[in-house]
Amino acid sequence: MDEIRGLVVTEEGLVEQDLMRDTLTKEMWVNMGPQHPSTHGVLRVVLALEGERIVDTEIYIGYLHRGFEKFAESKTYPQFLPITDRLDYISAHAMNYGYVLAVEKLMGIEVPLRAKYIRTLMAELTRISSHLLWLATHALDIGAMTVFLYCFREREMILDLFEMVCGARLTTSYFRIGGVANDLPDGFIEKCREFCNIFPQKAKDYDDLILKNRIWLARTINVANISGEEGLNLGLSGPSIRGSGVKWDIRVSEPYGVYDKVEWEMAVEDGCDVYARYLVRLKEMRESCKICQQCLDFLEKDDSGEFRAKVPKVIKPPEGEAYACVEAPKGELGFYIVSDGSTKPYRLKIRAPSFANLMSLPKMVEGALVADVIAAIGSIDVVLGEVDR
Amino acid sequence: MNWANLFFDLFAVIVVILSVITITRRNAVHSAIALMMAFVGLAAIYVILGAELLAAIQVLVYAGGVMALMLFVIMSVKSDEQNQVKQTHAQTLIAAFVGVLFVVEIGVTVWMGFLYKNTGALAKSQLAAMGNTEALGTVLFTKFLFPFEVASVLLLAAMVGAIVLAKYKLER
Amino acid sequence: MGENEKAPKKKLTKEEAIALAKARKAAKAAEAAKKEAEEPKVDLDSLPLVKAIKKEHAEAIEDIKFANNELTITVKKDYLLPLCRWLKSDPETAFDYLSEVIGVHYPKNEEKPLQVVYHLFSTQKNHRLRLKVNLAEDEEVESVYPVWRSANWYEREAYDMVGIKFANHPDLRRILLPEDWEGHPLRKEYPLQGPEGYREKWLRRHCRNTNAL
Amino acid sequence: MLLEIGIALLKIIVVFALALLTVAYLTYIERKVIGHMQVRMGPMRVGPHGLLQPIADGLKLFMKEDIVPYEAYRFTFYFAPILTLVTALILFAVIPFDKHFAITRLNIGVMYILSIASVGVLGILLAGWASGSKYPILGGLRSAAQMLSYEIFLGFSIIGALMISGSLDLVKIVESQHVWNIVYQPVAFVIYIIAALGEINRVPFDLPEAETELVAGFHTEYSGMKFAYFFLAEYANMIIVCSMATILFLGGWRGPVLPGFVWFLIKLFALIYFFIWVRATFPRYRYDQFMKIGWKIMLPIVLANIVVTGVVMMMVQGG
Repeated sequence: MDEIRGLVVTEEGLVEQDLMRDTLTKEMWVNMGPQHPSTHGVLRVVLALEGERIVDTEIYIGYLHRGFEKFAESKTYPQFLPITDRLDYISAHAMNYGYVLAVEKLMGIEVPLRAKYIRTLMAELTRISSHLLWLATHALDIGAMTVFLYCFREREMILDLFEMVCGARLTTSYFRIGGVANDLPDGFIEKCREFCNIFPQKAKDYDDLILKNRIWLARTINVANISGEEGLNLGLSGPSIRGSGVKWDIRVSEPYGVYDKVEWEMAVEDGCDVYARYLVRLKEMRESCKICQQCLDFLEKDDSGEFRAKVPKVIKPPEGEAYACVEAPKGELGFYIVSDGSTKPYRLKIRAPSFANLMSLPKMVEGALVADVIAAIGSIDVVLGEVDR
Repeated sequence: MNWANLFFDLFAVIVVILSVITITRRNAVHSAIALMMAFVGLAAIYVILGAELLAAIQVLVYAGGVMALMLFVIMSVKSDEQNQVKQTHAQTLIAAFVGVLFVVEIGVTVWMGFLYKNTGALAKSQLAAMGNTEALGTVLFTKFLFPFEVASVLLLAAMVGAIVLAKYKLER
Repeated sequence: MGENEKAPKKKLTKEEAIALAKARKAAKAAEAAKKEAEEPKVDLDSLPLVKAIKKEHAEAIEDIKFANNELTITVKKDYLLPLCRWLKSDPETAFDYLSEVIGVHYPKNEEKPLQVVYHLFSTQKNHRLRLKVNLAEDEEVESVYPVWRSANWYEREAYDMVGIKFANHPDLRRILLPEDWEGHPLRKEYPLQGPEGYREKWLRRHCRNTNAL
Repeated sequence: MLLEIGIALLKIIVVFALALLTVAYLTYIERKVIGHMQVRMGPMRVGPHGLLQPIADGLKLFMKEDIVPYEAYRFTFYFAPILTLVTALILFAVIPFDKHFAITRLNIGVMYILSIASVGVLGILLAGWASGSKYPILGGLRSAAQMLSYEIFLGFSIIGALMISGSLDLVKIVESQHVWNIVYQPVAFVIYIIAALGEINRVPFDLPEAETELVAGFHTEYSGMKFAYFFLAEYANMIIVCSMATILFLGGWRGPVLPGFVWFLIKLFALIYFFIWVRATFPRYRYDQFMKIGWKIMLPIVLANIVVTGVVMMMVQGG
């Protein structure tokens, strides 16, 4: 049945015609962002809606473009380090880590073991704090307000630890080429251990609030689906792709730091939906906490090692190119550096995980509702500082 | 007595003015607002006449439900067209016919009222004893049960029809 | 490398300084040469990846390099797309992930100043590969979008920043910069703070409140 | 005659003044309660323990610039918040806080509340439309669908209680409750609370103003006093639905020892506390899920409840 025939009053009088002939519905275009409470910064998603169902999505980025890559070409290698903090500003250590690894690879510097442990510890603390912020905002997006403040309570503890180490809480710049800026201060290990002991209990609070909450399940299960294959094809990496059953974690596949020396488990879920990505990140936080404990064990036992390698005063890598990547909280963070033998990089390219992850958003929200877009953006955890660079 | 009469006249005038506004405004939403206020004024008249239940239902069904649906439709129409409701005169004949019919109907009712004084289903004394709502309920479920059920079936049919139409559009 | 730090702090005359710098440069060159000689030459053909590629797509290879534990293959422009298709589909290489596409500008190479770098990764085999394509200024390289969807934005960025044109890209627009931006900022000749007067021009065109200028 | 009018006026003034004050302080209570649930203090700056915060908020809203968007339909844009607030406030007219303390006593009090509340929806709908912006339109459409459908369940859920009490008069309903209606009508009470959450747009059903999806829903474009009207109306509605629950299911002012209105307030604020608690606990439902819950789960339950109540009543009264 294609049409409903019926009598219609027209200018020629009563005429029998298809009643549905003139009921054309047009989709409505809605700008979500760049100023929207839950696009996490200046992301702009343009949605074509039919009712509340999405028929088309287009993503516009670049509102936070600060030209870091061009900037790098006019800064010396150590000078560029603080700039990397501003990429993913909520996980600065991880950003530093990727950069120093690339420079060290280019120069062939071997980092002392103690420095590696400190770096790993910091990177994992950063991962916890980043995931905490993610959980907080993601839950807030879906409407669970209390989780937000609980997460911030624990994140505050981590930021206090960062402050102890280097004086800064957000843009830390604690790493140096060849090691870290200074050794851990007195009392840090005790305080950090205290956090690691408390954290699993606190994480249970979040579970109590949302893990089995029916509304949470209804909002996340089977929402924003993406299969592993599609995800890889679209450049998805990190926890987001592990939520689609792909066993790929750079900490395992190309271990750096001391990830091959500590015991932990890769978090993988098969759900392919928002809930699976949520579970992956929750597990990752717990695993990170485990890694931190082991790093602390080592650092406590042996406090004699160097915290920085012998590095020339002027960093002048030989001509060549190098690509180093780390598993940042959002996914594969890579730095590709081309050196022409001078003190400044000839070309530096940042492979930002959020930039690549964002590409799968249109695929995820195909045919979904407006509310699902929010859940999807939250579940891939974008940070616009990193997307736009 | 005079207070009630005064207010009756006042509300009657207001309702008439609002009704005129309703059909003369070009902006559909403004018409809708005027219509809604006319409904509320009508409810006030009912209250003055001592038919509180009718007044409440008037507001609930017309000013609340029907108006919300009307606004819903107006809002769903494309934004630049919703202001200008297209005026065609294709329905003049039908409209005139319906209008005449309506006038005749009301005239007959009023005339009957003058002719037979007590046209209500219940005598005034009965009403006073039971209270408005209860009296209406009693009459509806005893004397007028059959018409009541017929009306229900009619509404049910309309509802089924609406669902069929909506479903049809969804499937297409 | 330690001698740099211990260099005497007395003032040098200009000639002396030039001579010292020359001597240092020579020493460094010699050192580099020595290092190169010392470095164990990796037998490229022994690498399984190289073997596989040479077997299937020998004609595509322009150059192979192995440095910093990374394999780099320079590919002839026209062979890129078939090679990528094969790299993804072959079970032995299985490069299912495109990490990034980078545009690099080498104005010194006058013939082919533009270079596109592809970083591939295989989640199954756990290996990485870098492909390079050199381009002349007016040349276009085939987009790898049909192979990896993620190339969409990567290539847009390379176009935006360096001005590399990709043939058959579904949607080659600027991505980070506004659509009416002029020039490609990551080219070497593009000044760090933008061309002279460009900022004012652009703001005048886009800002209502010109007092901000 | 004059005395009567005077008393009526006095009652109106007292009730509305108290209602507005309660509404204002409700925002304070909500912020404090939620704050303490979320391991923080809530407002602390203005006055001792932030007690003057609502007044400061009111002043701020009063002095804020009154923005009318360029695309807005001016008349409707002004009309909508007033309609919303007025309909919310005139509901207080029939609420009996004590046996003899209500502005007026209607013999169809329940119908009055339902009907006026249904007009309140129009304010939100019009606000969404008049803003001339897309998010408010989406919010307005959502709220229209939501409030219309949830009004139905709200209405049905109280029918059981009305059948037992045998009256539409709020005073009579309370007087008939020698045992609280909640004992006879537990299912209806639960449905009523859920429907009320939907009706007044509170978490987990705050879809029309879901701030993370639709920015602020229907009142995105509103600022200053016009925003304050919506804000006040929302909290006034919260008090109304809680008072209705108190009257219909919890025995109104009935209770031992303490005077009636104290009992009424205790019950009222216990319910309000529950509403606030819900807000701190739950995430938000998605729109389609929410409608599904209403039409596919709550409606059948509530209809079954009416049938069961009727059958049981017939059996008890012996036909």
